[in-house]
Amino acid sequence: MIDILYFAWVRERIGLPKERLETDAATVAALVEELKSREDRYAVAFADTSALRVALDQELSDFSASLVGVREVAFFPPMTGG
Amino acid sequence: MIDILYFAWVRERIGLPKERLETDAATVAALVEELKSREDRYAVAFADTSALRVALDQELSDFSASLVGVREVAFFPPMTGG
Amino acid sequence: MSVRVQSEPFDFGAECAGFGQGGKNVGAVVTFLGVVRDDSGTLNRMEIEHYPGMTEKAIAAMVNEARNRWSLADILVIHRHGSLKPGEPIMMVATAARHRVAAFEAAEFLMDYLKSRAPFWKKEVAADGAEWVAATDNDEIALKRW
Amino acid sequence: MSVRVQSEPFDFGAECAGFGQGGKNVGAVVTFLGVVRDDSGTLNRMEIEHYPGMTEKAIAAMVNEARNRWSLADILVIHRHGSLKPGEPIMMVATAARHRVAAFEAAEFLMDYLKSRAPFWKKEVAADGAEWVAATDNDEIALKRW
Repeated sequence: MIDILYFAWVRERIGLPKERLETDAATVAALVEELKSREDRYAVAFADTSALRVALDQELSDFSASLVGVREVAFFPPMTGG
Repeated sequence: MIDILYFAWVRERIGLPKERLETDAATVAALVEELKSREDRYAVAFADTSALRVALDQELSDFSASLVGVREVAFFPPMTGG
Repeated sequence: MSVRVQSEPFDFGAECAGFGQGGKNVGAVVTFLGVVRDDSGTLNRMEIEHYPGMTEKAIAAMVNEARNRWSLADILVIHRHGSLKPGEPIMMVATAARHRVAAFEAAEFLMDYLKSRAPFWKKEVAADGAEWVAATDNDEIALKRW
Repeated sequence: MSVRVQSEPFDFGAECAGFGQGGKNVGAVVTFLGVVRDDSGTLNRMEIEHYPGMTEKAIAAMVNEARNRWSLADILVIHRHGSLKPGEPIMMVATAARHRVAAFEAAEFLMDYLKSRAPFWKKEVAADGAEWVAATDNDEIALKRW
């Protein structure tokens, strides 16, 4: 089981802030493909992953990273703090 | 008549903050030579003019500048504000 | 060293008042305050979303990196989330050091990193609609300085 | 825009409290505070001499130059002269702008120029003697950035 979090317009497009998933995806990219195949709203949110960032267990990572041992994946647009 | 002001260690070496002088010196450098010839304390204060700065009528200038029309000359070490 | 992530307002003057001024070896304090702008004059509010947990970790990592790079007597970072009105303080950074260059550089370093590596997202809500603030290329370029 | 040259202390927190935060287009405020350091632990006081008349003119010229180079909503410069104790505020600069880069650059520009182009001279008076603070090569090098 893996927790998936969405922030900012990713959250708005998918329509929820968080979900828990059983997945066999080995990488972030594979997880994204799995999500896109589920419903249109995921396909829209993940249409251009170059516009997205991903964090694994609250550390910035990238889409080629492995999900082995990861408990929390977060997807969001580039940050705009400060 | 010209007002001459001294600041920081230039003032301390010469022993006064300000004096008024009648001079025919055409340039700052000529004025410095005239002062140095007056007394040892001036010679000591002006021994190394590369360590000094000069302002003419409250604007930074240099030792080759003309004194024509100048009412106030100030000598001081490099500034250390801030 | 202090990091606060909060929805409550903070008092910039009060935070500046005593910051970093206790020690004998502090010669320079730099503070930065970020404020909600209203360029168009139509902004109703700014909503700041964040990633609880990761936010605190990410800022702590930046603060540690700043302490490694510069000799700093003190650091303060405050960043708000939630709903903010035009003119309200969003966040602040303060640094204290012996010399001005370290205090300035550390403050700018923290700002550049907070801007694009701390998980905050700003949404501008105006009378005619809401829009997520987009990150700019300059935000990434700013990081290359460090 | 405000420039004050004074012997009286000033209250850094109070000066920061409302600075630059009135306008709709201010997104960034940077402040710098300079404090009397006591590295050796033997400093009795710092005496700051200045050139009345020229000081105000020189600072006004720097402030005007900063306004020409950056789009600034407000600038504040306060510089003290006279006798100061360790830990006391010497001077401060504050800048307000739309964006952080302008606010930071203008504050650093003003600091670099105040350091070596405003007619102030610092003397450190310790138990074992008094010494004029020497300008450093770095002070002049800092100006080349602008």
